[in-house]
Amino acid sequence: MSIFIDRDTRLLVQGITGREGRFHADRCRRYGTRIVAGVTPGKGGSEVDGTPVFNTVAEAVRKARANTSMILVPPPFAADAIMEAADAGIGLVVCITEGIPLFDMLRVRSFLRLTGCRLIGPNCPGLITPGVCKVGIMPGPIHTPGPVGVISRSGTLTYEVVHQLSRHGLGQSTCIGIGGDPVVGTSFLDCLQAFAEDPQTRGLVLVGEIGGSAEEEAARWIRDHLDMPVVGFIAGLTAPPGRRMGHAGAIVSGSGGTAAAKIRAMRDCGIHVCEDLGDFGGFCARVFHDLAPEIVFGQDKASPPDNTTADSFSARKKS
Amino acid sequence: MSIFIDRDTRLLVQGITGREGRFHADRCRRYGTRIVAGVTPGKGGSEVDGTPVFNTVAEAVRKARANTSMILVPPPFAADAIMEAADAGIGLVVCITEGIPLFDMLRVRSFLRLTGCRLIGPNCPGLITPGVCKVGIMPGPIHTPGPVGVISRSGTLTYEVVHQLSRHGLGQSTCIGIGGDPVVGTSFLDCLQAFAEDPQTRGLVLVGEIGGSAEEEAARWIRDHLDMPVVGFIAGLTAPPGRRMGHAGAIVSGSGGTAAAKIRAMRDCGIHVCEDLGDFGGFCARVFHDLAPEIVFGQDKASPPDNTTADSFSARKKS
Amino acid sequence: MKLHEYQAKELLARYGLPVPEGRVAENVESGLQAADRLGYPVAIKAQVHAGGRGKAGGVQLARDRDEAREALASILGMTLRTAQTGGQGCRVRRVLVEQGVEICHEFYISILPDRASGTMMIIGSTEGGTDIEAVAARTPEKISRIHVDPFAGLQPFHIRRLAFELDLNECQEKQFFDLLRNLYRAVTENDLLLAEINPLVFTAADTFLLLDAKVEVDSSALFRHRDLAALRDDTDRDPLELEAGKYRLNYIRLDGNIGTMVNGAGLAMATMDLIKRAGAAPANFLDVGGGANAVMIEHGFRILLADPRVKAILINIFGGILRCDVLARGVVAAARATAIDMPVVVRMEGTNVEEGRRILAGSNLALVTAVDLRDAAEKIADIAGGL
Amino acid sequence: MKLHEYQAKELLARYGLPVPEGRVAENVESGLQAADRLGYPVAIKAQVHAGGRGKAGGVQLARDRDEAREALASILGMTLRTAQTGGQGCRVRRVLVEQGVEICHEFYISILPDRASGTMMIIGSTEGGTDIEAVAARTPEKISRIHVDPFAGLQPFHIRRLAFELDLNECQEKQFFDLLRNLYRAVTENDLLLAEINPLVFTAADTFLLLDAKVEVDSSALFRHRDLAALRDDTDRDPLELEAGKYRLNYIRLDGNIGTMVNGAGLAMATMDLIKRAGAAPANFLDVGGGANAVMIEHGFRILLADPRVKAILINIFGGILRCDVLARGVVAAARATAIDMPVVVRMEGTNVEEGRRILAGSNLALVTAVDLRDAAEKIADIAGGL
Repeated sequence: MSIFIDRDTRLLVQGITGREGRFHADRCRRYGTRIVAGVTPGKGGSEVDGTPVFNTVAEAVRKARANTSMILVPPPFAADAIMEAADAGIGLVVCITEGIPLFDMLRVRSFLRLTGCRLIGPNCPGLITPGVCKVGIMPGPIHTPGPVGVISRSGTLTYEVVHQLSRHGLGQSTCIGIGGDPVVGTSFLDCLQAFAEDPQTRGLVLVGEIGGSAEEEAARWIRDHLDMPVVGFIAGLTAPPGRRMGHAGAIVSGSGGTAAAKIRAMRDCGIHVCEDLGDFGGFCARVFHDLAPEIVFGQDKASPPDNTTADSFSARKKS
Repeated sequence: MSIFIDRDTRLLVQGITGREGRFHADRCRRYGTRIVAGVTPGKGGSEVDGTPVFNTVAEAVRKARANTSMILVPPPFAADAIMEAADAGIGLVVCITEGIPLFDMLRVRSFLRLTGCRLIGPNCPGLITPGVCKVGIMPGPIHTPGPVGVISRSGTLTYEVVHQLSRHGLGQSTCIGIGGDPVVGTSFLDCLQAFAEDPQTRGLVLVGEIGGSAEEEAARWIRDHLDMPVVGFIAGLTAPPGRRMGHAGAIVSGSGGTAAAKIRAMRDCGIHVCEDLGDFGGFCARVFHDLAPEIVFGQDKASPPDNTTADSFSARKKS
Repeated sequence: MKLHEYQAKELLARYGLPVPEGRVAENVESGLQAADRLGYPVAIKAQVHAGGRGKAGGVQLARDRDEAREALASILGMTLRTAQTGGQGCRVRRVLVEQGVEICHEFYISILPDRASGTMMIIGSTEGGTDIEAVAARTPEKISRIHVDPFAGLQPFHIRRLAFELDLNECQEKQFFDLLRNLYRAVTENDLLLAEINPLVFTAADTFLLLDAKVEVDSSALFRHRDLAALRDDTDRDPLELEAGKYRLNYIRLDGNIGTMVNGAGLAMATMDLIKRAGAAPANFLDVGGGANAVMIEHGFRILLADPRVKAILINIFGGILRCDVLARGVVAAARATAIDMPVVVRMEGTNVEEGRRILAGSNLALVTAVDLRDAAEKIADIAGGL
Repeated sequence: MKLHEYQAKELLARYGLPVPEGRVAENVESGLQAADRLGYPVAIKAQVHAGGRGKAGGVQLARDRDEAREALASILGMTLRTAQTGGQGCRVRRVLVEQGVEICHEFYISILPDRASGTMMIIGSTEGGTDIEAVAARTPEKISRIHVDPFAGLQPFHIRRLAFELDLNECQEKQFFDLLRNLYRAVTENDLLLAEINPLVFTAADTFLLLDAKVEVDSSALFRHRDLAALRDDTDRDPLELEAGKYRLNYIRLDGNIGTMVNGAGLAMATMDLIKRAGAAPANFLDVGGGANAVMIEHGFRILLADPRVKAILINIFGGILRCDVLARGVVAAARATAIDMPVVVRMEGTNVEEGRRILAGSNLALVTAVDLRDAAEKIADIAGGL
């Protein structure tokens, strides 16, 4: 089991004829994702790497029965692309595009509330159910199937975290990057609620950063509703206030949104916060071993944690 | 029990300082409804028949804890009034106003979808839970408490139907007029779903008319989901096509929306359609007696059906 | 409220929509002058509130002055009978004289609120210039429907989708974006219940042109569109319906001989049905309003009596807020004032009904009181049987 | 992107919003001419991208020509230091000379997108002209917040509610409707992340006037606002940050001496934290982007080396899509091209990491390879300890 994507995911790639779109569609296909269609207005009737291209999402849904869309189109056209997908009945839209105007996203959010469509992103790496389905731009081989759910606002920081989890024998149910923009389609809270319903997921990792109060809300929800161990990490302890740290959402304003405040809130809600990213995998292995030993590879397993090194990862990649 | 309104209803009247607003607020108050506030912009701080008037709905909610609103303001201001109520956290808005522009209602409907507010109407008589709470302009005394739910698109036709029900010993749980406009806030279907959850309601009366396809949808839902006897009536068998019969929604266009088609659809779904309004009460008594005898006053009850005549109704009114 | 074609085109042209050059004329001479100025060929089109003009001879093409004179003479003053005008037809008082256009392709486009879904619906088809309902019935795949949320408004993807479904070429698509945006804006900013362009033509000059335009305005919204309210043309309407409208009475003439007066539209329809069921035929629908009062009742009587076909009257009032005694006094006063000379069955119900019946009985008028609806139906059937 | 006050007022005036008459001047003479034409008294206001001008002496009132000359001379060319400018302050190159106004009441109004709720937020207060955050902290009941759904847009009830909460009189309320509608339109049509009017004054002439206006435009939306993009004024910005911006690198200068270069903002922040945790201090935040390539790496090096405080560098790249061997070649090439003369610790991970490490090891450059993040932190701490 997993959340949001699984074996039934039939992926459409909006912007498939672009350089990025084609590249990442191919990567997802190789990972095992069923790519059933691409959409580029005006390129309908052509093919990209064997995938049929349509002019509109409506056509792709009708003819190729796409139910999920990954969007890699330039920012000026991204909001329209998201609304087109939602309007055509796509159930899950994953928008990778970075740099969408804030007002476009406000309108998109209101639009989505009128439909039954879930948006992940924008400005996100997407999501992956290891071994089953990848809808995003993350490197597939660092992931391993398992019981840990991962939710994050970052891209490469998530890869770092997942990589360390895998090296310590902690496989993942689904890993989601919700995106670094101030307005995103799916919140920490939405993901938490979904993970809580997923029988495969028995532990959670929450990777946050400065700005906003999404981590605090998530922490309170975890305290009140979630019955599994959660490890947290917050980036940006040394970020100066008032400056935007790369992500449009990563800004400390006034006394709100600091890493210290988030860490405190998480600890108050019983979340195990790791402050040393260099030891993140080890920290998780200890927490999960103490609280939910079934999550971590046991001593009797063939592959004890510290054997899964960067080298074996590299080797796995090549094989 | 009942649907939508009950003893906890705290009514606000928007437009209470107008002639109609004041009159109907008073009628509701005399029926037993708790009128906790009125709203008229610019008249804040005054009182109408002992009820405090506020400038905004937000203030009425904050200070008088209103949770339901009845709107009697002129059509140009009605859409804004509905949105104001929804925005202020009012859970149920009953809009009596007739003649609201269609585009205003389209916008209102989208607005309501963004909030948790239910709208009944516009262009409707409102709703009543006999003996408990009246939020509308219907004559209170024709109603009696009991197990029959009534849903209707009309005003006086509903009074006629309810009057005959009461005379035949068939009391009502809640009677709702959903309104005669083409775009209304609460549909037959919404009401059916609510009645299906109400333990007091054990039989239903559905009063439809020509135009649209709401009755057909309701009939299908009843067939698939409802486990209680339903009596239907459709007005407009003799209405000529293409003409608007008073209600903005009552128009037969092309081959759709005719009374005959609606009656056929209802019968196909197991609804007992009465074609003779003159015998409506008797028809219901027979249907409910055969199918759900607990709905009709039994022989052993103190007040056999035909004793409750127009005269005794009239007498009851005076007492 | 329907607009005439020339009014619709003036309105749409204000939104940057391309319409053919044209002029309105009310007689042959000014029509010829208009045609001369436009240059031949010209189209001469009757301006009446009814579809199906073309088939009925209300639209003619004239290649030169002689043909134009002939067409103008034949159309102006003619009585046009189409499926939509009813038997009596309607007289043509005005024509629109328009420049002829060389047509490459005819499309169909309309925008209207879709009541069921609560959205704005855009309908498009490559089969323009024909009866679109026939196209929808015969070849539904040739009809595109796009739903637009009224808050979200028209988005590029909506237009793109329609453009692809209409198989437009690049040159057409570019113009189509502006055209649809402007048409949508015209609809939403003017509370149009319908804007139907049939045909929307693509001309030999590579531009779109709105060859015909049918526009209907929401009467409830005229308070915010004074310019549109001024365009109302009631010359074709039934004089009794017009008269009723003045008093905010909903009156529709039917074919029977039993006049009806009821408070509330649903009850009024149900009362018509009841008359029919009893074997008689209603002469009209007349809703005096849920909150009817004595004055409305009197106006209603006058309208009913003005129809010579009416031989008997059934009044059915459910007095809710209005007390029956007050109502009864109104009926008696109105009956006296209008000197009614035919049988009138009165059924009233609700608050103070006994007092009301007493007043009717004591009036010395030929009013027949019915105790309930069944009784009313039987009594009106008896009367109808003796007519 | 912040606008200067005079730019903001020009923009808002285009939406019919009432702003005081004023002129921009870059020297004392043209400032005096402007003041003469406007008539005294005048306000002379420094045009810099920083709040708190007033307290720092950047806004002065002049009752006559002598006072104006004095004020102009003191403000033009001054280095303004406020809480928002940082230690180095910023030089005043331009002033806005404005007509003096007789003020009856000062309000506060701002419109901004509220990220948490996804709505537009309108904030109003009767306590205009002061620090609104202080008002919010001290007397929260004096702050009104109205949330407007971006689709639904500003409705009459929103404005009415705010007008009542600000206790406006009838004359004020009528003007306020137009004012708020226009301000809302200016915000939504120009992608403004903030439009703050503080104070909005009601004058002795019974009209509202926007006495000060702070406007921030969404940089991501500048592609559709060429006019606004042209208003960018980078003179006050850090030159290295500007240079980084040219190559789409996210660079922020900090106070430490360990230069960092990371791909991805989250990982970059976490790397800074890691350096701090190891006992050293990061000199900067530098995100070369999730999809960094060799060219970006080289630009990043040049930016890092241009900061004289940088004594050592930590490169942390998680090669996802980009292979580590490609990356390693980029680092080596860039290190050679920029002739690096300080310790560089490189930690890379991901696809083809072994090959990448081999390339680094064989480069003959003084590159220190770290096997993982913990190792990288220890190595950078060792180096920092020896600096």
